[in-house]
Amino acid sequence: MQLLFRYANPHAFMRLSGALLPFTAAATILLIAIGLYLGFTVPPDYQQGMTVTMMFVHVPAATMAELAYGVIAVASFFSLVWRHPLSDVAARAAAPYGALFTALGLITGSLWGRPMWGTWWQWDGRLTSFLLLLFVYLGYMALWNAIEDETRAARAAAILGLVGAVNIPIIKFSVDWWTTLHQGESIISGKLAPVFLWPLLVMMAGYAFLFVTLWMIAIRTEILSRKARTLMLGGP
Amino acid sequence: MVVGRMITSLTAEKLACARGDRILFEGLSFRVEAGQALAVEGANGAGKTSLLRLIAGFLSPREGRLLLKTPEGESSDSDERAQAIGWLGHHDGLKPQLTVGEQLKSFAQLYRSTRDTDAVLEELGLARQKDFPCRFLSAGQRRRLALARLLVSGRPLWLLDEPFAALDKDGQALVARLMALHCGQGGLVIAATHEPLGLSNASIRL
Amino acid sequence: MSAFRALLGRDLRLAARSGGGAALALGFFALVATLVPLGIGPDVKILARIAGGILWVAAVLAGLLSLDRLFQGDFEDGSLDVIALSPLSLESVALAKILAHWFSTGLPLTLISPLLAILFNLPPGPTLVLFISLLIGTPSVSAVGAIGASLTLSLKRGGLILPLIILPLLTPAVIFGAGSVAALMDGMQPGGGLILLAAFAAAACLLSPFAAAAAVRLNLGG
Amino acid sequence: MNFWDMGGYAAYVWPAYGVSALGLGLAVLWTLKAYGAAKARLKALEERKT
Repeated sequence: MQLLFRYANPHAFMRLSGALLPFTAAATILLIAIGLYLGFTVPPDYQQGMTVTMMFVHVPAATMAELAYGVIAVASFFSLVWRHPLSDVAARAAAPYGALFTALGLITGSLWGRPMWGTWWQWDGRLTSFLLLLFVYLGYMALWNAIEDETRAARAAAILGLVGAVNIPIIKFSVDWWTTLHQGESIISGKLAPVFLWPLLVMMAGYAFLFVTLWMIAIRTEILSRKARTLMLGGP
Repeated sequence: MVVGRMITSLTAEKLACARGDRILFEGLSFRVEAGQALAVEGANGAGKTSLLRLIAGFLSPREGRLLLKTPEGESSDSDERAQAIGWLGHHDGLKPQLTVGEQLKSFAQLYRSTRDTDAVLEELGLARQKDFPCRFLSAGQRRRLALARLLVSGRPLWLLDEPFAALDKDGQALVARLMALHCGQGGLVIAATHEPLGLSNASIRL
Repeated sequence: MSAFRALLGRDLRLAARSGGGAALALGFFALVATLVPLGIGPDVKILARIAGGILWVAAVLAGLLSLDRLFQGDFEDGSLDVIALSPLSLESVALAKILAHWFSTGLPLTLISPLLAILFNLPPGPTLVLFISLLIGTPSVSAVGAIGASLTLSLKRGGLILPLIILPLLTPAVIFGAGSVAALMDGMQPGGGLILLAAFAAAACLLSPFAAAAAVRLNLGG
Repeated sequence: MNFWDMGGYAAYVWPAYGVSALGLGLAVLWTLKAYGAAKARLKALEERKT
């Protein structure tokens, strides 16, 4: 735990993130470039033909949507239990990107399913739980903006973040139960041929680095604007 | 340490309180002994109410601590301190739809108090209004009902926010008498007020 | 225990005298159950199929109406400070509020649901399952709702954010509740859905007082 | 096999990649803009202070 605390104060975080950002940015660009190249030179899938290429933008977005909420849940826990000022900032900074990934997951999922289903929306288990995840994100962000007082907004959002985190697996389970009740089938079925696995993994890594890069920049932005606010208020 | 009926003293050590980024007060120290009253004076917005809410445990201090001494021992835990506090807030905390008698009886049950609510109503001149819904009471009568609640609570440490507000001459005399009585029985009073308490032994200015 | 009963009794009396008690929720529930067939058309076969879902969603929304007043009234007139200093922990205060809310919304809705099921020509079997599912499920509406109410306590228009925050969290209740009615309509066993609903409601009622109390505590420092 | 045709599914593959590129691109721009603005505001304040 000691290591974590060392980087928890804003000044140390600025130094650390300053050092890391060039690398994560480079890794993002590199991975996504390779992922795209591999993705587009892949043979058509025997079942889905070339629509399988859409998987390379759907799955990474969907995965990052859930990981981002995981980040919010952990940061909310730290904020509530150890009252870390930085963990509030980290949780708040992650939410918009999580919501974006969820939305992208929904749009690409709908595009991917369209040729197969013949409709733009199919009440398929995965897509439905991502639609609900999007609402959880919107509720979380709405609560942050609704409460003016910084410290109270942080505590309230941390509580909601945790309550949401406990609920998301339950929501996913209930949606899956619901789809089996009405026999909806899921997009990703069956084992993935290795030739598709590599582009997918590379794209997922690319999306992950992209998230970390944007997230760190957003945290730096919040730290700088808080410093500006204290200066304006005539602080030390 | 269960807070019994008696408190020997409440000591504040270099308390600091902030609202968001704004520092309300800092380095505040005072000590209130059993049987004493402390007046907290200061302009509006100086943090008088915040100090009371800090003592009550609703707010946590940015720095410093509050030490409660009782015959059983001492504690700086806000939850334990809360059990010793009788609260008279800026708002009366009364429900317009409930009658005076109902309100006081349910409060007594909530605070597990054994005081006879009718006798307290009698003492505060509200006996006749026992079955009136609170919306028919005047501001002064509502304040007396809030005071009745304070008496029924049987708590040793009274925190009063503007106790004389909305009270006429004899209402204010009643408050002064109740405070003197409470201190006489070894209770403590900390009151945020504009005009002097009359009987206060000590006062601090924010 | 009597302190808990005192608070519960006070809130029930308040709900009865000010908000007309259950009338508000019952009126909304009955209205939705009347409007939907007007919108969808009198085809009895369709109505019977959607009855479980429509009545469950209407019940959740009806429960939502009075939620933002759960703590707001006491917060604004200062009685929340007095209650917070009582021997009762904030967690039991939250539980008392949840119970009082359920008695004045969830329970009455459940009791008249068979009546409204007739409007949808729901057969007796599914009507019984609907009744049981509402009986088990509506407490979770009050419980999760209490978290939303306490989180949005200090907001002037808190009521607008409340549905956005809690409805996603209530989807399992609607899914399991309406799902068990639909299961029976399709000739399947509703038991599975009802057990899952009971598990969800139990978890909600156990966990939400802690979350709600934490949210109230932070707003007291407001 | 003509690359752009995407095995006949061009109408779905390219919009999917287009939306993703647009979404992520806007996110990057918005983040950098916000960061630049915060840095500038702080620098201006610090100059006024000293």
